[in-house]
Amino acid sequence: MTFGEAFFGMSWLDAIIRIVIVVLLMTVVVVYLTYGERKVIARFQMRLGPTRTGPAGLLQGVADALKLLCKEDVRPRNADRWVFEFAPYLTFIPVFLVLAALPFARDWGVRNLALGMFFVFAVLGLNIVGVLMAGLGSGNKYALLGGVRAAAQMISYEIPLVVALLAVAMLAGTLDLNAIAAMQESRPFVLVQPLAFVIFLTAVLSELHRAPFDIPVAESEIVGGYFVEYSGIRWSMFQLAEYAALWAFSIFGAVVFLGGWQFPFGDDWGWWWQLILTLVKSLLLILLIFWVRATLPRLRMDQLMSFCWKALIEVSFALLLVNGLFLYFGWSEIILAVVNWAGAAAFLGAIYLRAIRKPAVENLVGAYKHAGVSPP
Amino acid sequence: MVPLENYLVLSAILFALGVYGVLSRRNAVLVLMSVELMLNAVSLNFVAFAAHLDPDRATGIVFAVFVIAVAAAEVGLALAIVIRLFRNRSSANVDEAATLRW
Amino acid sequence: MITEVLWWIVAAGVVGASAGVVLSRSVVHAAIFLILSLAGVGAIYLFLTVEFIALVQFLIYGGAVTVLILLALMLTRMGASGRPEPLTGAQAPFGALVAAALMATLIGVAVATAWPGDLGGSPTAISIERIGAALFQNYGAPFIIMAALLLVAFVGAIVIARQEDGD
Amino acid sequence: MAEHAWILAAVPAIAFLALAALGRRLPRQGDFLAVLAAASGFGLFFAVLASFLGRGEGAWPVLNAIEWTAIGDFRLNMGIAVDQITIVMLAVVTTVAFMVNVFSVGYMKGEPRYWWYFAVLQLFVASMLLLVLADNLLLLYVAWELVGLSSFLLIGHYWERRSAVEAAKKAFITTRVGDVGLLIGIILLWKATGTFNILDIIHAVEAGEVGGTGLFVSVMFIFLGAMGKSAQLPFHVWLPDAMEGPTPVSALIHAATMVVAGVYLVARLLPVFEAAGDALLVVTAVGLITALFSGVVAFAQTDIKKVLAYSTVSQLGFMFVALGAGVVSAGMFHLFTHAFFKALLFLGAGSVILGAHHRQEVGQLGGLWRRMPVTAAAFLVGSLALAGLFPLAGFWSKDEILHAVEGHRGALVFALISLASIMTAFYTTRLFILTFLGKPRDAEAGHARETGASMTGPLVFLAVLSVFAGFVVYGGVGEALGFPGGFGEFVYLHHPETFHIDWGLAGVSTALFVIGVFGAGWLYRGGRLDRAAALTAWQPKLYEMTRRKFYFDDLYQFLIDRVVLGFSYVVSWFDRFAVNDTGVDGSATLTGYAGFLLKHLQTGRVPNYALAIAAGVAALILVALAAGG
Repeated sequence: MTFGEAFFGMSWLDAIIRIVIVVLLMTVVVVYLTYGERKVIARFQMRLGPTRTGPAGLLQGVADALKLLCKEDVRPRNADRWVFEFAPYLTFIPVFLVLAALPFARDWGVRNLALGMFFVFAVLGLNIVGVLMAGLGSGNKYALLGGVRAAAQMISYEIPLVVALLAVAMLAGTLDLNAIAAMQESRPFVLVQPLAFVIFLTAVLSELHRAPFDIPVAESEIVGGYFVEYSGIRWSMFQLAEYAALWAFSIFGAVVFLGGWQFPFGDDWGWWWQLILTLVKSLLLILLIFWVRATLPRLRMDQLMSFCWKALIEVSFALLLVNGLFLYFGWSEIILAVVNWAGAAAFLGAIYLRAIRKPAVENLVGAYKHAGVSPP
Repeated sequence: MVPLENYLVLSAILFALGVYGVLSRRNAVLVLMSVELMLNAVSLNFVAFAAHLDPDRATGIVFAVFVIAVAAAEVGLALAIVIRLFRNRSSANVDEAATLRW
Repeated sequence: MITEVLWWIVAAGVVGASAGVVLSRSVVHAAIFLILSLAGVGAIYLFLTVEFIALVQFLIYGGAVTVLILLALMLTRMGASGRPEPLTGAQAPFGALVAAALMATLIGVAVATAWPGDLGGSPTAISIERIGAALFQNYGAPFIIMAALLLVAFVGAIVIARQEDGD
Repeated sequence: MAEHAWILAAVPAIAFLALAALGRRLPRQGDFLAVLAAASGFGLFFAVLASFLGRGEGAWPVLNAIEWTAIGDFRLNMGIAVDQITIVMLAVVTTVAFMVNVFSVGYMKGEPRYWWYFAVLQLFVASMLLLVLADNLLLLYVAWELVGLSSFLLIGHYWERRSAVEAAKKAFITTRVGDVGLLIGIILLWKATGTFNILDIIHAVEAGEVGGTGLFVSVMFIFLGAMGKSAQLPFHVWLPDAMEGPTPVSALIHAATMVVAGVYLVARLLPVFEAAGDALLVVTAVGLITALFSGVVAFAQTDIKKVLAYSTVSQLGFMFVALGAGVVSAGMFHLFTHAFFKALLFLGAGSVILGAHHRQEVGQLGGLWRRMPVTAAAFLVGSLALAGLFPLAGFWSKDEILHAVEGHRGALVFALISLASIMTAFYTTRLFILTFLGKPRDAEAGHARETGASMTGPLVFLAVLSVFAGFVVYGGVGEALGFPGGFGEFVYLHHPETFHIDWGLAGVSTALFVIGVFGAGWLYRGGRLDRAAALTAWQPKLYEMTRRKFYFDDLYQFLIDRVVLGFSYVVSWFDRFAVNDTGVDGSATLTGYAGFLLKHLQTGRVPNYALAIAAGVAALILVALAAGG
């Protein structure tokens, strides 16, 4: 079904029902994602996390949401009114549109599009507009800085994200997400394209402003970034959009790389099993993202940009080229997988070696030179 | 059933608005935006023609793709020039950059 | 029926947003109107049943071009004086005249011409395979040249916008 | 080997490159390279000759061509064609080049730009061989111009001397006039036949595909090139002046090889000339006039080299007369023998000049017989061969020419060519007497010394050739050497011709020789000048006219000074006043004023320009709509 047919078809009622289901599901997931994150991070830090509200603190998310809804909606005097007020909605709309295109089970999503993967890219690009509007409309220099950082970061990391996914789409031979998932009956694409998966995950961390790429929202640097001036329901819209985007990306990654509803036990156990499979896989990815946040420190802005432009983009284009060669010459997928694993290992190994190397003392200047330590 | 003429008229209006913006705006970024409007009007025309008159060859679609790509290149370059202009003259107004004169 | 109504709504939105681009007194508002206008044109492409171009429109214009514009706005926000300057120049009336003349001419041409081979008013869906074939086979050489153009343009942009010593 | 005869040209070409690039830094400035190249060329010629003869008459001409370029349907092939005429030319060029290179080692010792002299000499040899080998007119033309370039460089070798520079320019420009004609002729022939290939052109002409006035005109243009190169009247003026170059160069280029390129060209295209109406008559007339004219001028010349130069012009005239009679073997045979004894004479003159400390006016020489015996003996042999003493080489070839003229051109031409023969004998005798007999008329000449072995060696070698080269006209001699017969049976146009000595003609020839020799001997008996002075005093105007070469140079000078320069003055006035002041400067001034007025339209503000552009576009669309309906 093309987007046009979906758009003009007569099945409006069906669509509305599906949208309602997805939105409800999303709300629940987001509320418990915040709870989950706090718990997971706390465990990493040898704490307990929320325990008081409800059994094992399970109602903490709900309580937070209620509190936010009740808070006063403050607007700074020199903020640009319409821009300021519409920014949260604009951050939310793209995420919602992405959710509308994702398959949760075989042939079950709000809409199944022939150009599904392309649609996801295109709509995710719009995400950044809300962030920029928030930065510009707040009339606050921290917000502006956060907006600039977010914009630079997001348009940079969009390139390796898209290219790595295109490399996978080349193998699949289609942009239809359902077809891509169905194709992974025997093996998920992560086994064939681990390097693409690594690039995808890195870029997603950046797109979502998650640690270690949380520079636009860094509290310790720019006191929260572009939504520093927001409060109450508008702030919670940002939070909602952020966690919804996290979930949407995770489902997207699960569908493309982990087989979605297809792998490991196939789709013959019924739609509910497929739904559970998709959700579990996406939650696994989310757990991975939390884990990264708990482990890695934040990067500097210049490190962030040079990592993207000098490493990720090159590697992703090399991946595209290698995949193209394999497809052109019709070489075996086993060889491709081996090459890809080797590439992923080399890539991660290079990052690791770079991270643990000793600072180049001879290049230091001033006091650092005498102390023999690198600057912070 | 929207006839071809509707698209053409819409495109003409967009184009005229873009022309007006280019001619009347002082800020370089705004001029650039107006140029984008004009380019959009043009590619709208191309796509409308392709869909209505020439669906077999899709030439208009290809042209629209080219227009979009060229627009991207143009924006990148033009904004670099604007930033450089701003850095040199502390203003992004096009009519203040009038050194190139007799 | 519903298609026509939707079309008119979207078209009106596009025209309104475009007017906002050229008339609004705030640079930021103009940029946001531009996004709306571009997105609206993308929606118009959906009416023409070419999803591919619509998505390209969203991806390139919505995701990249307007972001660049907003970024440039952020970087060139403050004038030397720090006070807001008029955004419309002195020749605006002449510009309006010329634009009106052009619009009248173009509309006249569009309406008066009997377009050859008009397929009865309804657009034909063009598959992405068809577009891909056209792009990579019939227009392969221009495509490659365009890639080179993009590369050169971005290298040039970096060179121009680069912070030099003493800046 | 014959199909790879291009190697002959490649060897000196490589030597040229090596000498030009490295010559200055090599020991002895690389003269051994030049001699080596010339010697190997001489040796390789015999390999080519053996291969050529080994193929037998049916396989001639030997062809070897590659496709050089293709423009549409037109294919341009470049290659070599070796036939009998080419073989004769190769023999002449390689032999004389070898001798001259050896001679130059001694003659040029200590001269400025020694290495460059040898380099250009190799360039000349390479181009000359290329010219001879070329199978198409385009390649021939390239080589033709390269030959002219080398000649220019060598004449102007002593560019510190103004006269040398002037002579080089004169030679270059004068031959250029003819070369333009040649180029036009080549293009016309190509236009008519669609090919540059000489054999194809000849076939096309023989098949009657082209003809009439068009062919005559193109042939005349080609003959113009031949006249320029071979210094035929009225293009002869450059050759005597070319004596400013080093004397071995005169021997090689301006006596034996380059100047006969014209003869060679006409001989090569003789079938075309035959088919082109009265073209051969023109050739005869030009040759005859040149032979007579330069014979007369040679009487009054006092510079030893100029006498030889006019003698060369005259002998080239003989060759053209023979070709004009349609007998290619006679012309080529005279070319062949003349190359040897004229090279001998020039080299002898070089030896005299070097031995007598750069005295080259006959008025300053005399009595060198005893001081330079080898040179004198060689010079005597050369002189007698040139004058036509039985049985030296010159006798046979002149005999052939007389025979050809008698057979094909009738009594008047025969009488005139006989007169020219007498002149030849006369001025040759005069030159020899004044140079070698009597008493030295100058102190330097009195102290003259015989030159070294590197110079006398070539003299002796060439003297031997001058004595014996004529015998190849006999069938038996030719067969003994491996040829199918005598010269006339080897080089011929339509059918081979066996040589039979015509005793009547030989008698006439000997009588002409005797008249000339004894006339000069009487006039300059014992090297004394009193009778000659009396003759000069008796008719001073005639003598002056002859000494001044019938005022040809003055006529040209007048033409250039008055007619050409006057016309160019008018043109230049027109250019300055009408074109420059009114047209160029006027429009520039107008533009300047207009720009001054219009510059105020330029505000420097981009929006203004954009407005103008948009308004212009709108107006254009409206105009287009209004016009197009």
